[in-house]
Amino acid sequence: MTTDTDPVLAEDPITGEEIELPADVEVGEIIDSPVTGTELEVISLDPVTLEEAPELEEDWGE
Amino acid sequence: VETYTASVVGGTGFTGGELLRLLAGHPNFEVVQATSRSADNMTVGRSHPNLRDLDLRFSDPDDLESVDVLFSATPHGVSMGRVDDYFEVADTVVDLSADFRLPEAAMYDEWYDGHESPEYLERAEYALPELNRENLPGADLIAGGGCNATATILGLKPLVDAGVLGPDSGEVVVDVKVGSSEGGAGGGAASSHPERSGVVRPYAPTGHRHEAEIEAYLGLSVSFTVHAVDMVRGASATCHVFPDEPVSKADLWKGYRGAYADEPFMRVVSGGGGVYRYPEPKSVAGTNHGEVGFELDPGNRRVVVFSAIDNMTKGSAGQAVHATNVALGLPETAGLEFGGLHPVGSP
Amino acid sequence: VETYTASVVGGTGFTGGELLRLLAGHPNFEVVQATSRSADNMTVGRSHPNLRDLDLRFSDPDDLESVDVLFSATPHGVSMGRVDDYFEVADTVVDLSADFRLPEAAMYDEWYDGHESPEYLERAEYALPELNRENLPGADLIAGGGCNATATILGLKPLVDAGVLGPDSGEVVVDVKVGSSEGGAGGGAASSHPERSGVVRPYAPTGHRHEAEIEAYLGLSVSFTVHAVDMVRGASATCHVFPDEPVSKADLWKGYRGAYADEPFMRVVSGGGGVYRYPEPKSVAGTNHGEVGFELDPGNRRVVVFSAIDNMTKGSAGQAVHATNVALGLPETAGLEFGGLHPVGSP
Repeated sequence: MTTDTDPVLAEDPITGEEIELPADVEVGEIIDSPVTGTELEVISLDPVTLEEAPELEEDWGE
Repeated sequence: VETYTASVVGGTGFTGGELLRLLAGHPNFEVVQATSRSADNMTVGRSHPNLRDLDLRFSDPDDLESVDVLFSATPHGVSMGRVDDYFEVADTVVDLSADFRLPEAAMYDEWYDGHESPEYLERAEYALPELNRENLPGADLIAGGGCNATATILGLKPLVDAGVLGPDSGEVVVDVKVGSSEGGAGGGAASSHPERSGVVRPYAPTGHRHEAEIEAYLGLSVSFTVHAVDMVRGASATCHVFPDEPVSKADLWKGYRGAYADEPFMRVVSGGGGVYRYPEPKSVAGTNHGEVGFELDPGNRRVVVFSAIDNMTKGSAGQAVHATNVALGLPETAGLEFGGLHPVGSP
Repeated sequence: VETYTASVVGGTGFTGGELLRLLAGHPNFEVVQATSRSADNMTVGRSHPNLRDLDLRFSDPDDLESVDVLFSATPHGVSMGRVDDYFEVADTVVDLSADFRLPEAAMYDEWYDGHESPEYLERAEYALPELNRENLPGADLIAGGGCNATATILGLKPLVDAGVLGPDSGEVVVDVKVGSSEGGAGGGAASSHPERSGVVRPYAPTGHRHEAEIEAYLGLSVSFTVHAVDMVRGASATCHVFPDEPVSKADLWKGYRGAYADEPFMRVVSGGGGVYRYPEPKSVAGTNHGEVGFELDPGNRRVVVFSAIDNMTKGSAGQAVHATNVALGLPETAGLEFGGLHPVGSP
């Protein structure tokens, strides 16, 4: 019986490993992967699916 | 004395400030306008303390005054949208962003977000005189080189000219160290002083935009990585190359002196005595000089090339003024004679 | 609680001071002697302000007291001449110079000035536990790794273990940035503050000694260049490698996490969010941590590996204490738990 505060399980898109996410995670939210630290975007819930967040656009200046 | 009127669009940024400094001190130029949306009607000296003597206030970039030469020091993506307006008020337009830097529109689709006025690319001349001097006289649209590409091109050009390096050479690894002014004056946590002091921070682990520019102008495909280090100004490129044929120190000296002996701003500094034995940003800080040097590593069939410039001058504002001197037929070093300081703090 | 007595030979140098700091704070060690010719009879706190609470005066290195473990933080060439004396007073000798670091005497003829007691080389164990843990228990002569080699080995070992890199791989370019403590406390114009601030200075354009050490312990031949940058502590190695077979990000994560997930001092930091997205000396300053990370550059069939350590701890004193913990069967992280500071100035 899962309560709504149990962590949610999802697959880390880079390493394929199963990772735990906060229960209240929402679609569109950006979270950092506990495995790689990479920023991931929540694409959908039930099941929770994740994608690598768009590459941070570096301010290249010059 | 021939004098030309000049304006600087985007005058509050570091690059804009350097342009104003060089032009205000240039015997053949008179600065008549410096624009800024954020600091409209404020004095230039408020943004740039070294320009407190310049009797000029920023004005609105939408009321451009007619001038002989308009310098645009705006972020990428601005001047490609305003170039028609620029030509309505100026005979010569010098852009320091990347907007006219690459020769083909397709490259902007791949590395930037496309191009709004690709029809101007054909007309644009790459600013770096050490590479493109013969095409600059009379040019009316000049595109400043990127500072990392400038440092790399200056370092490797002599090897390409001497046939030591070519399109099918082995790996060419370029490992660049730059100061914080390269990230521009932009804010953000990463560029706050507490987070930025004493860094050796990979800033662009893979540098496609720089690679595209270098490939376009040197015909060399390079593997590029940029690190931020604890300087404000300065760019130092270390190029690791593996020529197919063994090369000797004598060949290297001949190639580098041949390429740069007559260049007013270039110095070959390689393994001499004293403290500054190889090229270093400290040695060229504030000047339009470029220092290049090399070391032979026979054990690894490798040549290590060092190239140091000040990204604010040789890498942008100085290069723009140097190219404009050539375009207008003025003495090449006019307004660019400052030789640097010693001792000097972190550049 | 098991405690061991320790002495530090060469206690006034930066490395000697770090050893005294770590040992004085170590639950299982008691520092009974710190030697110095130049500061004989002076308090340790006079040389190292962070050790003013340590009730100890320097003594003459010719009157060595008997201890369980003797740490030698002298320049190259000293301990190879004194190792017999050391073993008369100590059961375990830990040398932080290069004197017992390379496995064969011939390498000392090639890269140093020969070796005075080559018979000890066989007995010496390389200190870096991440590489040599299984041989350390009971070792009585431990040789600290060089800081540049340590940073490089930690960065590339996972790729060698995973078969991505091997002796016949293509070019392996290692471009290192180090702080001024690496040159030791030595004087000379080049290391004066005015001449040293804000440098990006090629310090060893070609680095044979480091290459020999890396080749001996990783079986990889590398092309090495070291630059001094504006830090006091810290070493950052950027390794540009060109694997024969394409490799994916998942492979890289699997290789690096496989190698280091269980290592108490190693962190894999690669492309995450926030300010510190890749390994950086600031993040590990003062700690025995090592940070490694990577970036894939498919366009150039290149993998860029970043590795950052503090040359004073993970690169010397910390590594020595870590290896000694393993040799004596003590908890590996004993005395090495400090996690660093944030924000922190130039390391």
